[in-house]
Amino acid sequence: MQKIGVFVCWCGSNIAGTVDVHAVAETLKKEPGVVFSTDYQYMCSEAGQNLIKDSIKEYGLTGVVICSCSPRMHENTFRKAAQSVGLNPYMVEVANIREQCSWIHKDMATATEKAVILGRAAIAKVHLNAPLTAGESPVVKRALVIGGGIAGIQTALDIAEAGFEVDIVEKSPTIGGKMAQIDKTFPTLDCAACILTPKMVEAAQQEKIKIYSYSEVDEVKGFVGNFSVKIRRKARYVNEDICTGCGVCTEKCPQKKVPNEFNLGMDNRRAIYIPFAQAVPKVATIDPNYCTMLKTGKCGVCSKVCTAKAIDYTQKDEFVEAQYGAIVVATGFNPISLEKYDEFAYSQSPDVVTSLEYERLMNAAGPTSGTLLRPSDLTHPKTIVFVQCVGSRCDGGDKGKPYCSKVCCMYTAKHAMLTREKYPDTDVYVFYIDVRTPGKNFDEFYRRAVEDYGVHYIKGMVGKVVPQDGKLKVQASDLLSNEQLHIDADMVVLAAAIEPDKTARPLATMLTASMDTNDFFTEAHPKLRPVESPTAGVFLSGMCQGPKDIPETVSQASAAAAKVIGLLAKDKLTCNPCVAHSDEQLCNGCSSCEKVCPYGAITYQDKEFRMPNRTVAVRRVASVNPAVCQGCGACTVACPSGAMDLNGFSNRQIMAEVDAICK
Amino acid sequence: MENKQQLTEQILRMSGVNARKCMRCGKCTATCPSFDEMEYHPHQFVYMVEKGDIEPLMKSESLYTCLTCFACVERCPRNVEPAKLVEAVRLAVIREQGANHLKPQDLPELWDEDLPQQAIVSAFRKYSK
Amino acid sequence: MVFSYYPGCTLKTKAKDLDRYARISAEALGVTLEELPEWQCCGGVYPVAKDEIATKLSSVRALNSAGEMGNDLVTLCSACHNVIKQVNNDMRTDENIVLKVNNYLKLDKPYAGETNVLHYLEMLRDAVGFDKIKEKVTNPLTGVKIAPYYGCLLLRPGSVMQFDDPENPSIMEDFIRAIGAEPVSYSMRNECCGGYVTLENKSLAAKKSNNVLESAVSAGAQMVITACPLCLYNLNKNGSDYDIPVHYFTELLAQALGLK
Amino acid sequence: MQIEKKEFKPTIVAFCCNWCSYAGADLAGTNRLNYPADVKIIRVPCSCRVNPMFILRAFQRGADGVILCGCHPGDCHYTTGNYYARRRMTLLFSMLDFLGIERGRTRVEWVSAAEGAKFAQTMNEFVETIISLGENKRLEDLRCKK
Repeated sequence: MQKIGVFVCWCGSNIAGTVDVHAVAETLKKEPGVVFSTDYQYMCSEAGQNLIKDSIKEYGLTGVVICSCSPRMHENTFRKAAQSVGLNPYMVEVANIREQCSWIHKDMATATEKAVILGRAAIAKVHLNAPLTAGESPVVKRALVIGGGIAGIQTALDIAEAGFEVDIVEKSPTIGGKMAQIDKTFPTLDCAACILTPKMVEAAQQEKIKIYSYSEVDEVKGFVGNFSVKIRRKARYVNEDICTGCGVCTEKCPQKKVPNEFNLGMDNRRAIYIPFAQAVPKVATIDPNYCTMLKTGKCGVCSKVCTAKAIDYTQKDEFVEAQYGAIVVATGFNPISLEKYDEFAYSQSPDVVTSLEYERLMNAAGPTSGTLLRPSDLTHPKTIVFVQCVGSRCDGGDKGKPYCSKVCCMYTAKHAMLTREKYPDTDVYVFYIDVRTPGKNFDEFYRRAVEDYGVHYIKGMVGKVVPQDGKLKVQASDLLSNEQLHIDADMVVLAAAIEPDKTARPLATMLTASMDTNDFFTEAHPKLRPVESPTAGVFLSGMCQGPKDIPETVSQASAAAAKVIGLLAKDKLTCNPCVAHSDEQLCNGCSSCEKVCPYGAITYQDKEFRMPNRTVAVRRVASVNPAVCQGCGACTVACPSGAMDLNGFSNRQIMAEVDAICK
Repeated sequence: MENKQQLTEQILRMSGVNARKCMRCGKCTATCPSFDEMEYHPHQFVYMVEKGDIEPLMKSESLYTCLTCFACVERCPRNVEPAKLVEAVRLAVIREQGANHLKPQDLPELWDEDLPQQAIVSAFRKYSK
Repeated sequence: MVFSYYPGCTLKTKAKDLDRYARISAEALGVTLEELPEWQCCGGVYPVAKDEIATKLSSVRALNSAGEMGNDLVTLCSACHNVIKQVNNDMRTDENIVLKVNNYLKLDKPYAGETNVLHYLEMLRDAVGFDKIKEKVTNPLTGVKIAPYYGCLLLRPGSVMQFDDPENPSIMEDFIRAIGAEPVSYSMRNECCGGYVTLENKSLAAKKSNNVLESAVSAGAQMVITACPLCLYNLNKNGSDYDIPVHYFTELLAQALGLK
Repeated sequence: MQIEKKEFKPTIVAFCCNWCSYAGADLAGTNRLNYPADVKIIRVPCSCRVNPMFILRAFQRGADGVILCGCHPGDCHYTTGNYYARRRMTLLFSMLDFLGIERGRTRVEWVSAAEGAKFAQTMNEFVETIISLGENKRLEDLRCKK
């Protein structure tokens, strides 16, 4: 019989406010095996932990039940406390009487009754607990960063700086991401390329970093410390090692009508292209959707003009399999499609643009070489209307994204300010619902746009944009003066909501990392573990986790790197001891468990068994590799003979809990 | 005061609108084709119903200039449906005895030989009980 | 192809053309429109309030009667279409309305939105197919620049009407192409003409109608088409700043098919 | 004739996977979203750890309803665990039908770690269903009664 101690936490008034903690402790004292039961204000405090430690020693406890907050919060704290005084940490069970009891019930009697039952279930389980020892697994000292935008680059640089190998997988032909398309950054107005491109070059030159550009992650296997990843290197039909990036092919290619995605389709590139002048790697790529040679077999101009002989029309996708100790997701974002918001006439007039398109129109390397010209007739726009929150802060579903995209207020202030600075004869209107500028020097920046640059900020929304006679007739509300405004604009700029990149969802499935309903990756804890995914060994960097601006992205990128470095610095990781094990006496070798195991942790071996009359029989039995098993328990249910069981969540333990609850 | 609350609840029930969802962007008012003819504009309807100020709305001519074109309903980012509130307030008025906005005897004056039946039927449904 | 057909009262009086050309065109396209044996006026405007039951009954009767014959219900007038489609949506989604309506009507089998409602244009697009219409056109309106006018009733609320993209519809444009003419794209095509308010506020209706026509004319339209008698009236009568013909789309269909 | 009964308080067992649904339940708590105290949660590593036996055991011991919550399809922490659970439960439920246990007494629901509100709502609905079904007597082992 176990000697069990019960510790009921008040959690200040969080639990004690709705649960009669005294009564719980007193009632549970009467349970079989309970030799000690008490309550205390904060069990997780040092004094609380000492109380547990002292009681273990004093009463010679063999099992501990803590009635407190969720085990997801403090199970480890209490296990460590028990371990420090010599009790096996897996002899500690937590009954969740805060999140699943005191916080959801208002009536004291009901909550107390439920707390007692939850306590009983935990006691019933502890009776059947057995000491467990965790195994160890090695750590592969290399990290993978998925996504080569500013987030991925920063994370990779920091990890490499600490002396670890790191690979970047980027799906487009160059790293740089969205920041490479941005003209200036707020609130300092320094040129984005000037601060980004040195980092891109640094990443390319850093010996510890390998960049797989134009590549995608195809498959992820394994677990923290030992992921095995299959990377698809898409055929770019150019030998990356030979190409010098001279760009002659991109000038000679006869296929001139390919929408240039770097300028968001506002101008054209060739079928063989280098996305932009500072691309890293500076290597040409053939777009198979437009290349005449690849489509019809007739052309070959690029091959003829290439002095380095780098063109290879026969190139196929290649696969790289590599091992990593940690994976960082930095898949970034995109502006949403504006199809659903055609009251703003985005699809009806080229002069209605998104903010990112406006960014290109302002940029020296953009389609208009940095002169602000409206796309329809290449004249200087004299009146520009900016519309905020297009698709952000909506009611969800069909209406749009329910979240605030966070960066639009600031970049719109930036656009408005830059426009007024370069072209003082331009009238600039910004329609806003709220101006959200929490950030260092952010509100000052917005105020400058209003006070120094004379941007017209109007509280209200645009309801309809009508392209007519070369103008955009904007119908909008001014809520403060309770008027409907009619503005004849030359351009309308829409601050489209941002959304996670479409590749994030399939990637999350591969990584078994969870996502929220908007396809942003969820963090392990919203406040205390913001850069880790709940899946061990997977870390989050940048917009893939939620909307953020460049400084925030960079901080998160570095934070993710720090977490990765902390992981890679370890030689071995302690495994989860709650793994499956098979009772060889019961196993009939049917292979049911092997088939359901997602990790291939189960193998079969022939084993000799002593039989009656000193005979020996050889039987085929399952054996679980505890370093590979992740403890899901799928095999335990598949096993027809009841040989397979799971440490820490055994059949008997769970049934004891069921019994205690149903009693 | 109690009456005011009852009236508000009645309006919300009839319209099926949750006025609290409004984030005060003003897109309804921005898109309203009848803006110039309205004393209270769509966003004000939402705000005033939320506050419980129904009576001024009931007295307002704005009730009869709403075209029920549903532009505000379609374009509201928050699914608030201002036109349904206008309709509910209008109904609350014409359901009161003798409060019909349009009476049959008014018709000949408004008549026009090309006017489709549809307009008359609609107007009666909108303006009287 | 057989459909139940709900003409509505205006189509029996002021908008006879809309109805007549629709029927002969349908026949030529191999579609049988069976007018419901008994139908009552839909009321012209959808009764928005949740507690309006009696005003929804005529629509439910029409829906149920088509359902009993096992047909989809085709409507033509935008207003009727809007009312019947929205009431049908209530019968599909609002338990309270379903209960009260059925309690009142005491039908053999309670009605809960089973019938599909199609606008004549949807019928052309989905059942006949614009390609097939193109084949049958004998008298194409080549070179005519036509502005499609949707108005509000066909499109909104978009989640209920499911007619087309409420902000950027294309069905009428496709129709115009099918009869050999050239559609003119203009932004006011889904804005209100002034509707029933014309009865007591002519200036409002005039303003709205002129805005629509201004947008259409500036886009180079030579003609406007509509599916709604009230829109036609407003654009013709109140949109007096612009001298541009406004026609029912069925009239042009009949003309293109060589039936007029 | 109406027999006066004391209010029926059902016993409901909820198996929640550690990664999604248990965290979802915690989130419901953090957001103070109420659901009846009749629901008692048992934490399991994955929905695929739940042996149909556990559910039968619960019914036998007098549970009035058993609900199994796991990660959304495709989101399982162990990649495929919830698919196994789904198939197993489909089989079990058809057998429960055969035993005469009302289908409504069992339920599988996918609740992610972000869906605290869905967790609370699911539990509220489930308890309501169980209350309307009344006490579970079919499979209860009378010997287990006090």
